[in-house]
Amino acid sequence: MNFLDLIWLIPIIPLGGAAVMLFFGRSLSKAAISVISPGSVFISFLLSVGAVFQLAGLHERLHQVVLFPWLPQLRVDMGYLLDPLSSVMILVVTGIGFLIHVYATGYMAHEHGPNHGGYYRFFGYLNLFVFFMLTLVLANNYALLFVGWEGVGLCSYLLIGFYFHKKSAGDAGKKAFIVNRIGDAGFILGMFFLFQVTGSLRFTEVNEALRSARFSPEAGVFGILSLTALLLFIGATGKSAQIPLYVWLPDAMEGPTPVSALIHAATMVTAGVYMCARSNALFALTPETSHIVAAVGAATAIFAASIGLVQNDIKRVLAYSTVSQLGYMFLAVGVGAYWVGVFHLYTHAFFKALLFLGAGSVIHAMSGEQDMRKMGGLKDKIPITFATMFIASLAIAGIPGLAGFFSKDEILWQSWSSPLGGKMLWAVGFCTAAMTAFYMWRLMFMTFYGEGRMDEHTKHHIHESPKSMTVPLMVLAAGSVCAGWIGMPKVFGENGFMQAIEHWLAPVFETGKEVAHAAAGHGAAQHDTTMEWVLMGLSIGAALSGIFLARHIYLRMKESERPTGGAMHPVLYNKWYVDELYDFLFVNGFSLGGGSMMARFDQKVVDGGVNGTAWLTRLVSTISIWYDTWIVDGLVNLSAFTVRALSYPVRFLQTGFVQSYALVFLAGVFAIFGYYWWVR
Amino acid sequence: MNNNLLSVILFTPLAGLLVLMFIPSRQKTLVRLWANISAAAGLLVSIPMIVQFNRNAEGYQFMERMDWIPSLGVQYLVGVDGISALMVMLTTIMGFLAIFSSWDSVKEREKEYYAMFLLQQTGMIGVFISLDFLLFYIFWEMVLVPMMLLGILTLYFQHASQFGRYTFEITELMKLNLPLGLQQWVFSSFFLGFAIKVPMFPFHTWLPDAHTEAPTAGSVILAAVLLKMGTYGFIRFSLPLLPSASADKTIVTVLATLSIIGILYGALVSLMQQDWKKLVAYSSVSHLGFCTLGIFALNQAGITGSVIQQINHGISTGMLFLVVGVIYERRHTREIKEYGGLAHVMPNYAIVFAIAMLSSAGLPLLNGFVGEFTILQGAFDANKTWAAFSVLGVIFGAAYLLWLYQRTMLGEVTNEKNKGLPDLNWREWTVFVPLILWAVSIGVYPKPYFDILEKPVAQIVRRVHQTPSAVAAVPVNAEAVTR
Amino acid sequence: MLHPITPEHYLVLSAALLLIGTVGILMRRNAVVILMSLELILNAVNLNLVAFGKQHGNASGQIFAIFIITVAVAEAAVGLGILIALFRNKETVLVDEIDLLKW
Amino acid sequence: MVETALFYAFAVLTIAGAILTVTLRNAIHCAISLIGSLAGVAGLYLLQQAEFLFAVQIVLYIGGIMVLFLFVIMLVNLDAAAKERQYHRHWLAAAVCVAGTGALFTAFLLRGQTLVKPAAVEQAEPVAGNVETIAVALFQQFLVPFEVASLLLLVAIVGGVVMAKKRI
Amino acid sequence: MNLYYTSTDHFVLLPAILLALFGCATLLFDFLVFPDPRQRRWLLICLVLGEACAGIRFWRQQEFLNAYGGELTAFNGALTVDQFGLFFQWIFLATTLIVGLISYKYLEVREEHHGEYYGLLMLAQCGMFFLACGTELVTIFVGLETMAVTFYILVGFLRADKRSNEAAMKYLLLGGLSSGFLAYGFSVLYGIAGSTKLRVIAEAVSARNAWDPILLLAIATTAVGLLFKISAAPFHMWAPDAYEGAPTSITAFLAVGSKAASFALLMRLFFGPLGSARESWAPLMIAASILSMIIGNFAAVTQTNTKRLLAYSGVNHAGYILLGLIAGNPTGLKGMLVYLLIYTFMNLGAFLVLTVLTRKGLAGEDINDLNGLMQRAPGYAIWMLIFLVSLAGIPPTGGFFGKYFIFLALLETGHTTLAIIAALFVAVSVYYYFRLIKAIFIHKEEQDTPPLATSLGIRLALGVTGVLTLLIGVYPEPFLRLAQMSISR
Repeated sequence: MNFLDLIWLIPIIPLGGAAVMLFFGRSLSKAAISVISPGSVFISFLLSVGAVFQLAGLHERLHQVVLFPWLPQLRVDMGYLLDPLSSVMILVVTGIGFLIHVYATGYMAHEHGPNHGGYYRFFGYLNLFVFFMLTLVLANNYALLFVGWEGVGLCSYLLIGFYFHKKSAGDAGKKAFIVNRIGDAGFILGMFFLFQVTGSLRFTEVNEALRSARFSPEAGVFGILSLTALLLFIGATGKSAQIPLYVWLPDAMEGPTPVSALIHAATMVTAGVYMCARSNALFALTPETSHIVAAVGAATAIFAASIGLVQNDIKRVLAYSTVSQLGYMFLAVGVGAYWVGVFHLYTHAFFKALLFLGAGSVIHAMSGEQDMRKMGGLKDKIPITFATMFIASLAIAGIPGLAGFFSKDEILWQSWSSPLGGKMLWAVGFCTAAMTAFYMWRLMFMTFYGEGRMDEHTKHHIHESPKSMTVPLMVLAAGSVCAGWIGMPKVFGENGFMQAIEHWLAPVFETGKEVAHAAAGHGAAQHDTTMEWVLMGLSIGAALSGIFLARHIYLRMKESERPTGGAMHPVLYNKWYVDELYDFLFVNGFSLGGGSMMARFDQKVVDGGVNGTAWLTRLVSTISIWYDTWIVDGLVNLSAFTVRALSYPVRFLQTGFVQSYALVFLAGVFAIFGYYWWVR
Repeated sequence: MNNNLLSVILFTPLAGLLVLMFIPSRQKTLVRLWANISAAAGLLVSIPMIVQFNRNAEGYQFMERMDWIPSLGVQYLVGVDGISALMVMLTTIMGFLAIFSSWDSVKEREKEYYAMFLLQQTGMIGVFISLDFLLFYIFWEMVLVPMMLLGILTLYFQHASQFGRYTFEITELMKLNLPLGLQQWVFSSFFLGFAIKVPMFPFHTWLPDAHTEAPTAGSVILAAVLLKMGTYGFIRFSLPLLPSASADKTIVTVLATLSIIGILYGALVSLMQQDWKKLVAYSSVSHLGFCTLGIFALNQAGITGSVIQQINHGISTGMLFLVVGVIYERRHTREIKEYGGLAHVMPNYAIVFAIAMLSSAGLPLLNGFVGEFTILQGAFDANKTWAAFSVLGVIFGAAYLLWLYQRTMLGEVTNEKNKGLPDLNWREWTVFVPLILWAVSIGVYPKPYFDILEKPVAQIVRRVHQTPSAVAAVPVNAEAVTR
Repeated sequence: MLHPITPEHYLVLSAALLLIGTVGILMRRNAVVILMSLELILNAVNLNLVAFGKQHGNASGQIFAIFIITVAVAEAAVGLGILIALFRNKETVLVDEIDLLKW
Repeated sequence: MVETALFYAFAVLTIAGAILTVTLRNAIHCAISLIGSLAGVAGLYLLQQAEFLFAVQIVLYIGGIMVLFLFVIMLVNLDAAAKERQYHRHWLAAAVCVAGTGALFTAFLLRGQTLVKPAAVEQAEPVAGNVETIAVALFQQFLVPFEVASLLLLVAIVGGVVMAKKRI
Repeated sequence: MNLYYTSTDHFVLLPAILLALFGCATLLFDFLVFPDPRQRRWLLICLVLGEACAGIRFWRQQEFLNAYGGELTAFNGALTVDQFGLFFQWIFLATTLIVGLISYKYLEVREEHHGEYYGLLMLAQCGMFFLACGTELVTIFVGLETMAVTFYILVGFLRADKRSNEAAMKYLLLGGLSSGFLAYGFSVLYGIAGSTKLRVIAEAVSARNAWDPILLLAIATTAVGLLFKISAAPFHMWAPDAYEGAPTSITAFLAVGSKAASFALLMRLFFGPLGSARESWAPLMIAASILSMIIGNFAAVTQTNTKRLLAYSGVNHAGYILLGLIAGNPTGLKGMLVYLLIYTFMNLGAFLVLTVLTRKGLAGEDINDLNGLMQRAPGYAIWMLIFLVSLAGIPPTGGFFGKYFIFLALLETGHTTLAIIAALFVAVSVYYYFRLIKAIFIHKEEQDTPPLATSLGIRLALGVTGVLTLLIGVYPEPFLRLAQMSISR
């Protein structure tokens, strides 16, 4: 069986699953759904594994399958491409996707209402998501990538708004979609630029073109390539929740927890990273943009981490953590260490999915309660959840030996040592690492340790989750431990296994490397072994101190003794007031400036509840309405008025008195003679 | 059969109408049935055209020629190229679906309703296939701007003075070599007619009102086909007949700017609508802004995208109007705030609406994306600023539709009256399913559309970009002329 | 003062008569007087015709004048008939009190 | 000489009669003034050797039409009207307009010298045997209008009857 | 000079004789043979018979002209039958017939049904005959007055109705004034030529400078008289009042027959004898045309009385038709003929629907009376739609071709600005026609109203006018050929 030629089946099978779910799901039993939906993903997983193995056997690790031409104007096909980068992605998507599907069969089992509260719908969307995500990572060109890109956005919208009877869910979904759309606008323009510059949107051809001598690196100048890269990056910021378009992701936690795990932690939000890694040649050619990417990544990382420090909603903590970790990935991409970014993406998928699923299990046990202040002491009641989450928290905090350590440490090291990196970037990353450890363990301590702060009724109901939920947890825990072993630092020793991921991905970033070399004009980054050890030590120290600080504050101290964080606390708790800032800028500032009439419209707009990002929309639409009411309608009315006004003289003449008519008649005669007399 | 295929297509609805006249209006079922049969027949006879269409040939095909008003040099001259063939198909398909969807919704004066509908069907097909300018104008029935007539007559005279023969035949008129100033004036006279028809901003104000007055099927056909007459006019007449004026920098800038304003404006005003149908109507303004922008990108991508987008707009906006119609029939109100949480009550309806909405919002793998994206590409090639602004329209497009969806479909069922509404019935399904399939098929495999459009569009683009002195007659495919 | 009478004399006289008739039509409120003014106008035409006829030396002018008189008779008869009908309904012959139809 | 004097006499009669017609208050006085004016015109016909026309003017106009007018004046009670304002409100505008038109009119007439060739005045022979000439022309050259005129009069009769009779 | 009544004279005059005879016969039959009011339908039949006989004679003339070409001159040049004249005779014939058909029911409803009416209709047509075929001033003038006087009577035919009286009075006073001016113009023309024959006048005029003062005097007064008759601004003031006050059927006759006849005369004079002085009268016509379009359109916009609205629209149409005269080339002439032909049918049709709306105790003249016509009488509503669309000049109705030729002629002769103005005014006119359409199709009827006053004759007339309005739009070829033939001498 030639799996390589069947890679197009990998996305199609979940699509089939989705179609079955959405169109016939209502008549299927829960059991059938629980088999078909995860089963389709599992088949994809098997196909992926097979394909990846066969890929490994190829001399040139790249295989394309072109189904049919799609958009002839852009010379774009329905074509799939499997190379090391996409192979990592499909394994993550199908593998973790499958686990989350299994988990969801347990988690969603309690949905009530007609048709099991949309059980089938949920799995339909989930399968659809997998389809789009696989399309995204398997596409052989930007346009098809964009299909997946938009598609996952749609599924994200649908799944965030899954509990659509809740207004907040609907709002969050909409916000996510619209913010993503803003990024997409950048992406579309970026694609057009790319097409204009390279004459193609196929990855292979784009790389080919960029590698050719036609393009020189744009170091120190901000040229068309930089603009292209920047536009693509804007797309990525939307999808991957980077500053300034990150606002949707925390709100997206309105969706069911498996969704948060799959979409908003493991897969979709990393699409931006994937895309930037995919475009490594382009970014390598444009150091200016790379700086921006690194800066945005670092800023997002620390910014989100700082917010995460004080959140009380368990999922929100994880959400900000995700934003922060994504910032890490962009930091890696920005400093030119593309494989490290992908590596972190891959390890992060395990432990963050695990954390979310664990959190889901906790929420499940707590009968839906998400506020950590009402938890505590769950350690013994739900041991498996606790154990697995414990592992994941260690992993994300960067405790050596676990997956997170290797990838995060590599990022820190690269940001220190890469020609594109810098000490500042490292410092930011370092602080973030400490904060990460702190907030994660704050979460652990508040949730699992100490006394239970929940009410009696809830307490009574606390129970460990079913097998279908715990087994995926355990598998992911194993992953969180082991996943990083294929990407150990070189200082640990170099061999084929320990740096497997780097070698595996190397061909993909070959082009980027080449052009980067041409750009930098000198060799690779200096490899200071001592320094690496020192930095590693520092980061371990930071992680540990973060953990112990958390333990000190949240386990040892009584609630009243805890430091409040002073003036910073409200700032952080309110997320740096960004939402308020948007509100202030877009809503209040606007209405204050707008006068009373504007304010009336504004009222409508505010009621409408389009969130902050719709500022421009509101402004312009208000103007539009105003324009429509006063100018366009006005013109129409004016013309009607003119017509009427012009008819008044006629009315004035047509008085009904016959002699007036005769007078007009005579005036006409007079005019004729006058014309003959004077004009001629 | 082949020799007068187009006439058959043109007159099938008319024949249906004639028979319909003799059915007493009391026989309501018979009237409906016959109208459906006629529309279906109209659809069937148009299929051979698209099947036999030779997409590799240049020029017009299935041409028929007959003297009509010899003393004016007016002929009955019809023919199709790729663009018009697609438009004819759009007309017959949407016409049939619209008639079909009226089965339940039109309950009074059916006979008159169906009669008018069939008549209109003939008129619209006529617009798309006529190659004689006066014939075109006459089929243009509802155009209230005789300015156009002056433009046409100017061409007529110019032709006579240059070639010594009076004719309205387009291929003949294309041989004209007019000075720019004259072209500009004729262009403006056409512009008025076409722009009002499209409608382009700021001539759009009639559209929402028309839609709110019209019954569902009327809205569908208005959105799906009637509005296309304007854009079609630009492509078929303004561009090839007046190449220098069409390529004139000022004119192009003005039109593109109006289009972009239309895109953004339509979208933003949609955002604020309280009336479901009006919202969809304003969204049409936005979509058609894309279509005209594509045309005045004046390149292959732009014009191709524009034609495809015209079809897409027909499908997706048609669907949206049908969606409104479904609920209007049940509740008799279009106020958005009357609804909410319909997804609970009518889950299938919610899915259909979602697909319609996404197709309209330009989600990839659905039809809207292909057109919008190609237009954007064309606009980008022509002028990057245009592309940048029109991309904003994509964002807003998502915004108003999602918000509409949220306000009507999601949330709790707040209005008692909405509880217990029946979901889609089989007849409604029958209308929606082909449309959805069509939408998906264009989204996934649009190549046939690009193929069929390639030659005619290339011809137009070539003509527009040629220097005036090199403007030559576009040859009529000798084989395609059957008479 | 006693130079020979030329056709111009007649023409000017006719013009004067025409104008006086017009003045009557325009200014008098009494419909009967207006109808009389119409007679004046037609007489002006007749003066013209006869003068021209004399100048050209043929009878057409005079014949035309006879027909004009006929027309005047017919108009007067019908006009007075209408006047009577109107008077029966409205009890007035003042034309500026007749303004049901306007605008 | 006599002719000139007679012309002026008739002209004055005509104009004076006309002016009185449009100015006098009492409709009967107006009618009588009109008769005077028409008689003046008749005299002018006579001056130009249009004897037949003279007779027609006297018999038809003064004898026929004026009687009709007088009948109507008697029929419709004009006493009330005589007490009313006699001129329309816009009389000033009308006067200006008429005066303007009249001035231009006359100016055109006097400018149109080309019409009257001086020689023509002397050459103009008196139309010999006026009544015969008229008769021949009327029944030969102008036969059609003559017949049509009968239709016109028929219409007028019918019209007068239809309009004036209370019940048909 | 021919002293005898020749066979040519007879051949030419016979239709008019027949019309006059049947007219007189109708007058006589009214009180001699059919005194009973219920027998009045025989009078209508009498009219139809008269028209049929006249029609046969016209057809003979037509055949003769088609066969031998040229023209038939009779009575020493007083009458000329040519294709141009015959074209109008057919229009008059159709108009009179249709007006007769639609009058019957209307007069019943208005309770003023008298036998004189039909006789007068035919006598009016007789007057029109001389207007279109007369080639001698006296004949023309007497014919014109016959028509005019008949119309004065017919306008006032609703004797018990104050508004009808008033309309007749106004029409008569103003008509008399305009006749006076026209007669004055004719007298000057006679003075110029020394003859009343148009052919002689043509020679005399062409011998003169176009700006000869005395010629200007003639042109100005003649033009004023004729512009009044075709109700062109600023001599249109009578039209709205007379149209409103007159019985609706007579309004139709006035709007179509009288206007067509006056245009026939206008074209005869201004393309004929006065053609050589084109440069001096063209500005007048341009001014009148533009003024007519302005006043006609803008005044129509605010009207609430349908008849008044159509009166102003008639002013507007007069302005359009005048444009053909201004263009002055064969296309323009042809355009005028085509326009008048189409105008006849579409306008008659529109008025016909209005007569149907007139019921006992309901004048049916307000725009609101059209409300809900679509529900009540879809047939009438759809035909009315066609007439209105045609009046607005939208294809595929006949009205389009009327405008088409006018525009064509203007562009041919380089009057581009005029063409643009005219085209813009079409847009305005659409506004008020669509007000009526809106009333018919969108507005709802307020309360129960009596059924429409229809009859077989009305339906027949509706069919004829409607089908012709459509036919001329869809297949204009034969009509265009007819018009083309009419202008080729």
